[in-house]
Amino acid sequence: MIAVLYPVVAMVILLLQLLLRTHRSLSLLGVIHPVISLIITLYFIVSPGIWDDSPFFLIDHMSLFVMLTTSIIFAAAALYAVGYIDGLVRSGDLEKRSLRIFYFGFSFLLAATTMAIFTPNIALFWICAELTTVLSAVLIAILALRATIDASLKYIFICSTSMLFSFIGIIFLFEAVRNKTGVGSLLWTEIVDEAAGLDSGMVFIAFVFFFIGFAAKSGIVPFHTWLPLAHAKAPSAVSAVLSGAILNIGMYGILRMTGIMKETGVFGQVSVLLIVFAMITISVACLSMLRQKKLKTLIAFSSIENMGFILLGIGIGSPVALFWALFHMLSHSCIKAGLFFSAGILHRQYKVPTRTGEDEIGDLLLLQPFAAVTVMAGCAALIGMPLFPLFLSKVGILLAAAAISVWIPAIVLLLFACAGVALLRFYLPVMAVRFPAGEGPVPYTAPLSMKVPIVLLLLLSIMIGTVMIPGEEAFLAAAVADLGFGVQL
Amino acid sequence: MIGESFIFALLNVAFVLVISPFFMMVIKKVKARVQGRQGPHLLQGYYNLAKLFRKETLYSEYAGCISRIAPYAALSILLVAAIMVPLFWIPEQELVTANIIVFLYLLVAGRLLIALLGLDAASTFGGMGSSREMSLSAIIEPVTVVVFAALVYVTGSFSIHDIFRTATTIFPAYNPTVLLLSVPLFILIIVETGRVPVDNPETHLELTMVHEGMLLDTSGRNLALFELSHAVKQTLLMAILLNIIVPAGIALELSVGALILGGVLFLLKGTVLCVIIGLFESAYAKMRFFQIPNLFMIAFFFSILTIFIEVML
Amino acid sequence: MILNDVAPVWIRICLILVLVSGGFLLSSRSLKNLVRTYQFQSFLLVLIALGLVVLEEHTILLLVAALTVVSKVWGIPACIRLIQERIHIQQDLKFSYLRPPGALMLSILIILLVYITFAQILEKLYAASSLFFLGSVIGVSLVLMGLLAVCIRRMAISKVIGYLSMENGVLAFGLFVTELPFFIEFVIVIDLIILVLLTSIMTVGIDSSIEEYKSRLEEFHLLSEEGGIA
Amino acid sequence: MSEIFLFIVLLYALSGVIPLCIRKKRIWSVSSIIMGGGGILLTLFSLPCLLVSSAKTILFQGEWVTFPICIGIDRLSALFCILLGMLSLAVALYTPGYLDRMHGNRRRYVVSGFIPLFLLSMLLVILAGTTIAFLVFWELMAILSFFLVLTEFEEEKTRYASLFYLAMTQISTVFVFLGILLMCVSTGSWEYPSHLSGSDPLISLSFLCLFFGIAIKSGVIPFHKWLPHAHPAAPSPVSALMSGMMISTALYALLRVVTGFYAPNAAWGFLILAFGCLSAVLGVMYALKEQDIKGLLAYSSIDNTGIILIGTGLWVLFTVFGSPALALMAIAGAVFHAISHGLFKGLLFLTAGSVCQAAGTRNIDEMGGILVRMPWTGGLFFIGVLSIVSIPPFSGFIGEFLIIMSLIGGLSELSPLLQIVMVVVLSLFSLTGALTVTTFVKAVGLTFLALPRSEGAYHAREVPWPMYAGPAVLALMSAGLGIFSGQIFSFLGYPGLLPDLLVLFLLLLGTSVLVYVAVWSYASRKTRITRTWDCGMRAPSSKMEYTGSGFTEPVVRFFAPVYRTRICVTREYLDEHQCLFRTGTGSIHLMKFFEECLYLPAARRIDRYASLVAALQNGDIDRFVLYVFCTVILLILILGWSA
Repeated sequence: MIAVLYPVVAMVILLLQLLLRTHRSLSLLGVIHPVISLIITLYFIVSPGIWDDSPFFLIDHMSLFVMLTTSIIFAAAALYAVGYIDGLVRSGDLEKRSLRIFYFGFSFLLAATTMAIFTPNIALFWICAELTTVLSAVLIAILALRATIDASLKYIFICSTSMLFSFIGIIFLFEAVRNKTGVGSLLWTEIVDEAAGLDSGMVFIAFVFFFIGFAAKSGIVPFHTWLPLAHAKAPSAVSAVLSGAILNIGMYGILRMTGIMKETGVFGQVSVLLIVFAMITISVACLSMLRQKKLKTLIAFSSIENMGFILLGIGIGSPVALFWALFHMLSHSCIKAGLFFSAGILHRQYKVPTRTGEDEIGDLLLLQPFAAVTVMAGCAALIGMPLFPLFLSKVGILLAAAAISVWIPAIVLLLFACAGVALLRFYLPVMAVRFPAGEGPVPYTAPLSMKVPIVLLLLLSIMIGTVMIPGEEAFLAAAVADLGFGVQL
Repeated sequence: MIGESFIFALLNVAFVLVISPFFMMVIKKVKARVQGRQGPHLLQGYYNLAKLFRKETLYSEYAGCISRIAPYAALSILLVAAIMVPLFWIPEQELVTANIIVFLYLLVAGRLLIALLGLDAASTFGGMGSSREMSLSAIIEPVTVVVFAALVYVTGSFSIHDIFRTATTIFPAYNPTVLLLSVPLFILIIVETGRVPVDNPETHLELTMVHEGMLLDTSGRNLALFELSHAVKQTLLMAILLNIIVPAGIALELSVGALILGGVLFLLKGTVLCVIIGLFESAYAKMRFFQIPNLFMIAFFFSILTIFIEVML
Repeated sequence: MILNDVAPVWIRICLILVLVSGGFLLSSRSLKNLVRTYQFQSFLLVLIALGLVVLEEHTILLLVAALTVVSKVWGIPACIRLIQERIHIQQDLKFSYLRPPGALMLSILIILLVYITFAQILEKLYAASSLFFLGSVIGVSLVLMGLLAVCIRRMAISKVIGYLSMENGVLAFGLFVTELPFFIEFVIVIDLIILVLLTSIMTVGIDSSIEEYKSRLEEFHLLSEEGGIA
Repeated sequence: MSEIFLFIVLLYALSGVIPLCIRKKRIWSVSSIIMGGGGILLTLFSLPCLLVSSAKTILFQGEWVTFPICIGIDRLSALFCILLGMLSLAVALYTPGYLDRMHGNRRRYVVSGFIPLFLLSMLLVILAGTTIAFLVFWELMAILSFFLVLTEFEEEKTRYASLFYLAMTQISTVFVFLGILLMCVSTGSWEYPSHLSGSDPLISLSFLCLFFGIAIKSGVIPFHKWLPHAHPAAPSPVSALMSGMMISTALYALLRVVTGFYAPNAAWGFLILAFGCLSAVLGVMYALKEQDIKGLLAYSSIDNTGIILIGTGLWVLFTVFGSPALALMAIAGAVFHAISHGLFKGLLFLTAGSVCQAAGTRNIDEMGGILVRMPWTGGLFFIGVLSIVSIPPFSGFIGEFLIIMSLIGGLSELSPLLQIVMVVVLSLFSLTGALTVTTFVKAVGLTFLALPRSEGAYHAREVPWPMYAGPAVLALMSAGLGIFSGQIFSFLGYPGLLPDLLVLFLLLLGTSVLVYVAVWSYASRKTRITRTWDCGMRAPSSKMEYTGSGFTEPVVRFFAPVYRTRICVTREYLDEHQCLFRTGTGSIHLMKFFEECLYLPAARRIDRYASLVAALQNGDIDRFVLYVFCTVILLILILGWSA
């Protein structure tokens, strides 16, 4: 029953956040919550024997893996937020009274995400996913600027309307199960067990509708349109969470659903559908990146690209591809969150609004050497340089893809090259801009709490990129097996 | 055997050194006669050299060490090249490789030094000369290599010694390819030694000079060395042509009689060739600089034709 | 017993009426009428739920009906009216991409498409006359029509109504899967929260459609892009 | 064995990490000493592998995440390791002095830290024993060199160069990556395959991918365009490494792939040969016209790449058509030239770097008279030039010689069609050689000889001794390798390939001494230094000298079709009717054919597509919902259709 700790801790934290008043205590609670979640998750991971003790939770390798990613990102973001939000408040960008909303929303978002991951029921999962949309919309709009509200509204409109289709999909799935067994079911595990004999037509409808909503949630083209806006306009701590954790929820849904499809007769069609969407997503994202003028928008498009790539891995559907897709998910989250954090430091430095709306970065290496270097490292990681984990998953997934068609890796690689060029094409001129003497902004000293998470995440990503942590491979393989994709690697 | 090679090297180099100025003068004489002049004495070449060696040497105040080194280096390179090309006697063993490619690249080395010398003295004429020289050499080089490749192909050997030895066994009249080869080889001599229509060794006109332009700033013993190396180069190229087309008389073993015969015959053959060159020069006008590639194309055409004919036969 | 025979017909009529109301949502130009139509549509769902209670005797459907009445027939429309009063706009005349007649034609095509598609897939399992089949076709069609409304209506408030009608579509479909409704109600509660959030955000200063609001701000030089690196 | 190897790796890594972590003054000297030590050790370590064994020695085997990594050394890789060791040593000697005179504080630490890491990555590429390891190190090499090119990022030109470089590197990566993936798919393992053959299209495709990927990296025309931008933009030790070692690394990869991975195939031979000829001829032609001395050297690297490609292509053809002796000759020429090119190109770049730093310019037309001012540097540069224009006893001659020999030999052994190919290649090859001479006469003559043409050149001073000691190592190697080439080849087990150049060298030396002594003893020794020929001018100035463009003008006219020019005229008028001419400019630009007709249009086209795609994201929510709507309708259609 240790899993109950998740909601209990969340409750306690939320309650305390309603009661406590000082900024310091609020931010402390914000850090404590994800850290405790992380500890619980780690405890679960190391002791597989107690998984079945928690009746109302779906605890298996898969959910623990996603939870691990989520809690790492949340913990880093909470730590980062300590300095970041403080800066926002001091400079008057964030009103004092919004503080509580922010921290409350932040913890609630973590709670909702946790529930979404662990709930055994599809409909509940759907509801929790919807909740994360609402809560992150609040967090996006927290600065109460027109642009952020606008972005957050678009987020809600696109996501919610698409998510309604998912619910139709869930109803179809339910009906399909009922058709076979006489009793409908909404439990992931039960559906997987019954999946083998389900009516293929119904199941395919169910999948397609389900996919629409969760594709929107994870930023798959053409449902991605909210993503660059929301991620770019949100405060950086929130952008990191959105990119690193909330997008994964969408992917999690698609993963589980694809696992069900694997057992039915329609996996071939599903696979084609997913690969087509993945290719469209990667193409649109990579090409769009070439034309972006703002760092955070650029990074947001890169998130779309990476989601497309994970989707490609899922679409290929071989155990190896799924293994690397999961790997990619974790590593992308770490790198992307770190990059958003660095971008946040730059944002604090160069926040002076300009008429043109263009970025006005200058004296980068003089004013913000740390951020400049970490952005560079992040870009290198995103390009897929070795030592960083994205390289590995690139190799793994594309190798699996090459077995299907030569064209997939060829096109994907070319598009990745475009993305790499886009990142540097943005960054190189920015590096060299010099302000005329005496006209530059006052140097902004980022507090330690903003730098530590960046370094930690970069180190973490290098670690998973260079060594297999003992047990990592087996754990990921088991997660793939949990989805119903066999075990052979 | 090594001893024999040494003897060969000494004899050959000495022979080349001795007869080269003579050949130069023969050409001058022929040209003068054709123009209706008396022309220099046939031994005038030796007198000139002696005079130059005795004179004071001037260096430009801007010149660096290239001007000091190049004359000696150029001559030594050509003398080493001279060991590779037997004039009147083919020894059993090569002292140094007589590979035709090595020979060609040695010529290139000489040219490189002279071209640098032209630039060293900071005078406009020098730069002009070396620019023209290098441009011409750039386009003549493919021709040269293909001509020699054809030669190798026809005779089946890379070594100049072996090529000559093979040439003695085939009678040129029966072998059209060898005759064909003589055309490009002849053009090569014209180009490499800076003769009309490519270059005019007699004048120092800004418009026309190529080779002389580079040497404009040299004087005294340096000039003498360059004149000598120029003459040696001409003799070597002539020897290649002669010993392939008319190999008659070339000594194949070490005996005094054969050597003398070979030497005398070579002198004769060389004189005849010089006369032909002189006549050829007189028959043509200096070409416009940018027309010269046409001439090279003729040589290129013939050498490729040779190869094709050999392929087809 | 008569009720048992009447109920299927009753439900069918209501379903058709739901579609008609969906069409009306696409074409109406008066905001007041829009809200009324939505109210009417929700009421139809209540009637369908009651019909199903008679037919299948699931008492939980009564609960659904009650919740629907409270939230959709009364609560949400009231809320929207409140906002409407604030922003002083009576008419929604601006459309993008499609004018109402075109939208109506398109919605007919949509219904056809959904019918044909579902008929092909579901014919093995359900008789063409089964309520589930009808419900699925009409529910999905209504969702799509709602989406169309969201797409072509330019005012945010009409978009919200379009979204609500989409949700009605899901509910209409969900009603026919008898074991589900409890969750459907949950859905409604959640989406109500979204709605409240939406409206509260929008009352910050919105008085026209989202895009226009931006340009209007620019007109008065009020737009302070947060700029910077974002 | 493997302990020593790990120790070497450690040395390189250490010398890379030290300056990145410790910010003490002149810490790069320490780092350089360690790196130089590593270089020497590496050379000593690889020498036995080259001489003794031909079998592969595994140095390290392990798993990297889940992929097998194997590091091993065999003869071919030992050869390139030695090159790397020597270059490390030279650069280690050279770099501290260069960095001392470089501006910018932080970047000096970065440069001195990245150089050993860059070398290490190349070392590992050479020693990689599995395709995945190769890919990893290849990528690392690319990114490290990218950062090194970026050193002077304030300059617009450098940024352009590095972006160009990055783009091309990315494309190269695409191909290499794809090739390796396909190879893995067709063979099912990450091990280096041996002599793959068969009709499987995957195999041909993987070869083509690998070839193009490597070709981009080694600057084969038409994929070369990044090279003359990137190499000059980097600091000189880095340019030396990029031109000397990175290209060699790429060529090593090419040799490995062509000779080891696949069974020879005539079509591929022709392909390689064609690209080789194109690169050789055009490379040297562009080099000839280049005014930037480092740019000139970079183009000349392209030309040498072409030569090596020709050798490799010939190997394939000769092997396929059954002339193993000629094939051996061709491949020996290619390998030898790759090594010697690494040496003399490193030498040339290092010395040219000293000159550029001393004169404060890279433009040949602004130099002149450097030899008097920097005799050591100039002398070493001259040795490099003698090597690159393949003057007999120097190392550059050997490779070209072997390839020419095999070409001429091929004339008599092959079928008529191939003979025609051989003749064409032969003439192009010799054209390349001749143009190289012209190019380097220009480079030496205008840079080092005559009068200085700018203030900077006038004030140039000789660099401190380590900065010419480094190049001197390379110069010695480069000369020694040539002079003892015959002995080296017979020691390696290939006697008789080459004539004995030692004798030639001794003869040359002896003759020179003889001639000098003869002239010294018999001729007049009177010497006067004066103004020799001043055309009647009182004070001839440097303005009267030939300039670089003047020097090459005849060649440009001869090859007018290659050198396309464009005339740009600007006019300004006093009145609006454009009647009264006020001022104007006219200039003739050499068209950068590949850049202007291939790369930039392609980039623009991609950009146009990109802006079309980016326009999808126009910020209008109606549009966004429309996307969703259309997609849903489409999906339902698909559902209906698939049912």
